[in-house]
Amino acid sequence: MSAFAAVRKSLQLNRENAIGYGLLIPSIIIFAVFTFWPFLYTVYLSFFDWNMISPEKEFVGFKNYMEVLGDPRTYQILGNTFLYIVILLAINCVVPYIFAFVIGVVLQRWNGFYKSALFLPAFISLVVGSILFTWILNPVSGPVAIVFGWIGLEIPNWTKTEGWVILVLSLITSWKVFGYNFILLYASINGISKEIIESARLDNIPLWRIFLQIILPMSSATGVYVFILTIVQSLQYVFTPVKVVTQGGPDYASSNLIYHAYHEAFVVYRTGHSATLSIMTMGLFLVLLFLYFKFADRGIYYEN
Amino acid sequence: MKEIRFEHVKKSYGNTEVVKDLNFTIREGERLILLGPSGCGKSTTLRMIAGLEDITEGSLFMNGKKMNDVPSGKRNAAMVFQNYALYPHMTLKQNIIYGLKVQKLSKEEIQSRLDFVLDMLQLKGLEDRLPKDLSGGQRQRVALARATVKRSDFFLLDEPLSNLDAQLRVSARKELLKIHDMFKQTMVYVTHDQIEAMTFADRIALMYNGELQMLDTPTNVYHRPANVFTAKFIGSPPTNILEMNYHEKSISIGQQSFELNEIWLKHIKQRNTSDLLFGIRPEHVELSTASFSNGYRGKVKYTENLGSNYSVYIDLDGQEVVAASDHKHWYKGDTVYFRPMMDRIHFFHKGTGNSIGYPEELLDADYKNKEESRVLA
Amino acid sequence: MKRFLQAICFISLMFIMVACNSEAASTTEDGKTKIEYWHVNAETQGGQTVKQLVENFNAQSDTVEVVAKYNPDMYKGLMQNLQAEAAAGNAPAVVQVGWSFLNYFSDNFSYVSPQTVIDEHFPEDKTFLQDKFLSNILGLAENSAGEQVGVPYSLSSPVLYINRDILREAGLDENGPQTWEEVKEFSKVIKEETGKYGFYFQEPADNWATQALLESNGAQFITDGKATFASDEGIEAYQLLADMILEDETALHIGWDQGVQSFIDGSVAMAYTTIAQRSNIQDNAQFDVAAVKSPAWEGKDVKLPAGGSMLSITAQNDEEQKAAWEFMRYLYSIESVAEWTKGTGYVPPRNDVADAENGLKTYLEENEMMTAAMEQMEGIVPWASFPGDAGLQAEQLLLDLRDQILGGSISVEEGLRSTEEKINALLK
Amino acid sequence: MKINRTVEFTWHVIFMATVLVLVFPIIYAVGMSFKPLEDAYNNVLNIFSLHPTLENYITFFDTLPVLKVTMNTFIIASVATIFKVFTSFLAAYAFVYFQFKGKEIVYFLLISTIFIPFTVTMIPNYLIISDLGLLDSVWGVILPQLADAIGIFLITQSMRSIPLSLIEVARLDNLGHGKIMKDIVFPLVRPAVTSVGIWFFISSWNEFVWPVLILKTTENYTLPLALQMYISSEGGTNFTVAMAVSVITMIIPLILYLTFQKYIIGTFTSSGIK
Repeated sequence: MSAFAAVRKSLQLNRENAIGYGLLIPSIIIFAVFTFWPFLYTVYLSFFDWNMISPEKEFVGFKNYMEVLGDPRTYQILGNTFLYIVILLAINCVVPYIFAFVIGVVLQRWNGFYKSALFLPAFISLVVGSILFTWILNPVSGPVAIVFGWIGLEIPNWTKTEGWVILVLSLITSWKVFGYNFILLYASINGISKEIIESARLDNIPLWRIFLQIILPMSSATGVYVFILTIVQSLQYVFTPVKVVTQGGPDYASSNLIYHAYHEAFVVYRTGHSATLSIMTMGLFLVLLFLYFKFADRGIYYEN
Repeated sequence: MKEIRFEHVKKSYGNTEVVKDLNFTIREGERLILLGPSGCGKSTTLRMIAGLEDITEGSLFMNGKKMNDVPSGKRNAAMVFQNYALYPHMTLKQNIIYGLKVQKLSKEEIQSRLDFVLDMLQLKGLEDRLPKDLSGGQRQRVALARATVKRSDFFLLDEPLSNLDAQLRVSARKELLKIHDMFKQTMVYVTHDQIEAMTFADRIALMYNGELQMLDTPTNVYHRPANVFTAKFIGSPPTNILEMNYHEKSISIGQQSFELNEIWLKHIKQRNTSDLLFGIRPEHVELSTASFSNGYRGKVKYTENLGSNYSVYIDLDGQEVVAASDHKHWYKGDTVYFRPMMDRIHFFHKGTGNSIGYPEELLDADYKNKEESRVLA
Repeated sequence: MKRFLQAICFISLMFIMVACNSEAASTTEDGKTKIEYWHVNAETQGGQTVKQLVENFNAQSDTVEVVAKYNPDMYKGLMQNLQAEAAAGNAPAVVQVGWSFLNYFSDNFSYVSPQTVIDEHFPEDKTFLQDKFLSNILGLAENSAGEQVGVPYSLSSPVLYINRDILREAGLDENGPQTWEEVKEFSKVIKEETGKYGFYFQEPADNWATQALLESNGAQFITDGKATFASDEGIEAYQLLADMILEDETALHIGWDQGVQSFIDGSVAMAYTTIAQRSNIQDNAQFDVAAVKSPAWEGKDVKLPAGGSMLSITAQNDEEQKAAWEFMRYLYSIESVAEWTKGTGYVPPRNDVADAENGLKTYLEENEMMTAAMEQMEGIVPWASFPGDAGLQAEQLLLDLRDQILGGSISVEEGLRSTEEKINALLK
Repeated sequence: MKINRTVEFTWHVIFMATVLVLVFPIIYAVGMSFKPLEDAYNNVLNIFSLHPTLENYITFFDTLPVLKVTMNTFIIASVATIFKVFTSFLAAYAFVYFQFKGKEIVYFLLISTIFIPFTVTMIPNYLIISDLGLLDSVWGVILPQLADAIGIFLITQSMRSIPLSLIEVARLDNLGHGKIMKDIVFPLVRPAVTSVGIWFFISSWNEFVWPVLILKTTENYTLPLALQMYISSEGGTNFTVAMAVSVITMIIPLILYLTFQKYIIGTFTSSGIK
């Protein structure tokens, strides 16, 4: 290749580079300014003792990390976080998966109605939902408590009871998140060729096997997306009901890593601790993802 | 000069060479078929012409100009894709004229070209349909129409008929010929189907493993294969390639010997080699129940019914020979006598697989000139 | 293409709209000084009054224009916003600071004492503060170093709301319990007789009512900058509440909103909460409701931390500080304070309002429930506010403790003791 | 598919129950918004009041410039949506159709922002908006929302499923990238773009934490912020007015959804991740 050609070649490649990056510039700028820089700043803050307003930040090295890791509360909240993840995965990933399968493949009547109705709450603000559910689920005076009272049932004092509080807050969150996940999974299952399912039916394969052995693998690209979205976003969505209903109480029993980071930053103003917690949350997400992809990603079926 | 010239063109992805050192010229106005098994580099070659793939090394000239760095759109080429690549969101008409609109042709010009092509390809009345509402054959014709209306110098087709059933292929080929007769584009056509190649090509470029195996008229590719690969690839069942021993006057296959005529003896002598493979097409093997004076004897292994004739698989001292027969009365275990037609046999170098060529006497004028004249007609 | 153009037009139109909008917001018309007033008054808690007062002020002032900003989530929310604003290098001119944030605010934010502004720019108001406020009330706004951080604006105290219908049904004195011991007894009877809960003790995100409960029994939240609530008296007082919830199961342990909801719908007979809830309860309860004075402990004086807030000046330059005081002076006029009291249900912070004709005379006659709060004013003490950077964490530890004790996960004594230790360790 | 009657019946029961649980709060909210507060406290079980009143709505309209507030919410939601979709589309186009150095790294970096909790960015972003002088303006709310990793991911996925030959035909026709985007790629990823857009709009419409920090004057409020004015304060929550505000907050998303539900569900359904 002549030198001249080489130059032209590299020029052309540069042109590809330039247009490629040109198209990315709007996104990159926004992300750089409003995500990456803040992220780095937060990492930086995690090494300081600062209350957000005092003019000096005191460099403390790994003290924040030591304190956060040495605090039994951190582990309580970590436990809560896992509990949230498990519950939300069950309600917002497993259940909608099954629902999507049944509506997409099994049932023939009222499918349209179910789809519309299940998707409906996804359009409504979670703040509204939180206020509503606090009222509806008031263990003494709410309509549910009264109706339950007729048949001699009491509903637990969930805002003040460890365990219950996480379950109910998860349910409130699910109220909003469920429909969106459902529709994504439905879309994916709907895209699987009907012939495959029909041929399985001809072979007299039971429904649960069809679900586990055909539907699950073939819709796994969406499945994984919903799985990850559930973990990442649900924890962030849970923030709203926690803030509106319990503020993390009773005694941190409903706090999760994200709310706790907020609590440290905006309630007791320990910016360093908050930053440390945020960094750890990210670390946790990454570990979860890594584990997931290490053990589960092999089976994913991508259409392309 | 609407010709396409390859000069030492190479294409590699990372360390894999997909196309190795191509050197040939596609002549102005001819229908050249790029033929070969899948993975041979024929599609890559076509896509390099289209500018859809970068050329790793060497030069590609079109119309006398070096094209390596000219973007696709500036190469004056139209292309038909195997999957037709119709825009699913545009109607038939929009699909056809979309490229013309971009060229900023006048409304009248666009309309007249559209009418013409709709008429020619029997697409009238379907203008407002979306691709999903068209049959496979109709879609294929839309793809042709879209490439045709551009009236570009180069017309590239990538397996354009492979998604059609056998009958549609025949009519589609006719349409393609019609288009070519009308506009005389330089047509480059990729296929893995030798029938398509035989029936349609002015010349065939046979590729294998990223290398050009042979570039010639269909007749020559069939009758005078340049190497073992070509001989075996063209024709069905493929050419028999047999291990042989060369003696002074004869050759032997297995235990049996076969005397060559003077013309061949002289030819082989001139090549000064004795390490040879023997080739003969099934259709050039004469079969008989009685022995030939200069022939072979074998045992029938099985027969295949091809409809128009039969393929008889014969065991010749451990090697398999296929012969074509009009009759079906060959049964397993029968003894069969057969003999290659002397002027239809081929010899190849054992090491390289290349043909040792053919004696001058056997190259009649017919072979040399018939195909050429079709190009000019 | 057409649609694309439409989109472009749409976007640019919005740009223009927004641009006009922000322009209007940033210019000061007529050369008035524009200042921000940050408050926490939601619509249910005097939001309308704030709006009205600010409008009236703006209408009569030639020099100052006030913009009121509502901060959700009460004083904590306001403090958060102030924090963010300060981190960004800005500040409003006047802010409402909740009593529990007094020390945190004075330690961390830059403010100017109102008397300083008065001395500098308004010699005619030199004695305004001394004249119009009782010294113990004014003292509520002094930080631990004795500086006057702001001027008391809203005062509240906890009262006991009673459902007389239930009390009568249970055969109890319809005037309600006088002491905490009686509260416990009453609740038991109510539970037995009616099956309903006897009592709800408010549980917001602060320790205000807890302080009233403990200090009325002779405990002291803070002594010389140290936490001292884990005294025998403190333990005894907290034990009573814990027993009602955990042992007798006659008291409700639930969030604030839900607790008040349960009182209003008649599921709970008595509720101990702020006088600021008066109008909400009075308007919506469909039974014979009354408010009585905060219960005392047998033979002891009640001590009630002042609830509510003060107004502090955070304006950073002379001009804005001047404007800030002008605005505050307006807010502290008899008429304004009267309106403010009516709107919020708070107790007026300054003298001369309760009896004045242009003040609250008729209003108090019409709203008997206010009497309880007005009458217990002499028992008002400052809201315990832990000094130093760790003050808020100390506050938080007490909240955590409440959940632990009332949730039954720790004994009262152990809880108070260990929390006191933790707090004192923090405060060091 | 033919299935056992009992199984079918059981599923219908399950779905009906789920639908009830999901939809009941919405109906309850609507009912509450027409109740006097006193009624709401004392007749909890009557979903619809015997004495319906518009009082709650009147209170809301009296205390806030509702039209302006709704307009603010709409402007924020639509501008953020348009920009997000636009930037995501451009980024996806670059990722799918260009080979450039560092592409994989940039893609990974952008997508990984999905995992950054908003608490990480909240404080620094507030400082940035403040430095830009955009506090208390809708632009301050909009600005950090102009790009979105999930949008990039979903549109990239959708774009990858377009046969490359369509783009190649266009390139042979000498089409520029602008035209390819507009005439070919965009129409083909429209379901994905629309569903992503709807989702952005709804999220932004209901966004609460960030606007609380940025917006100050009631004129600049958004609907979810207005809701805050009636809840959680010393004076008690005015539940029925809060519900009236809630109803107004949800009305536009709900009308949008109920009117276009076939289209929306169809769009989401056809934009599955491939």
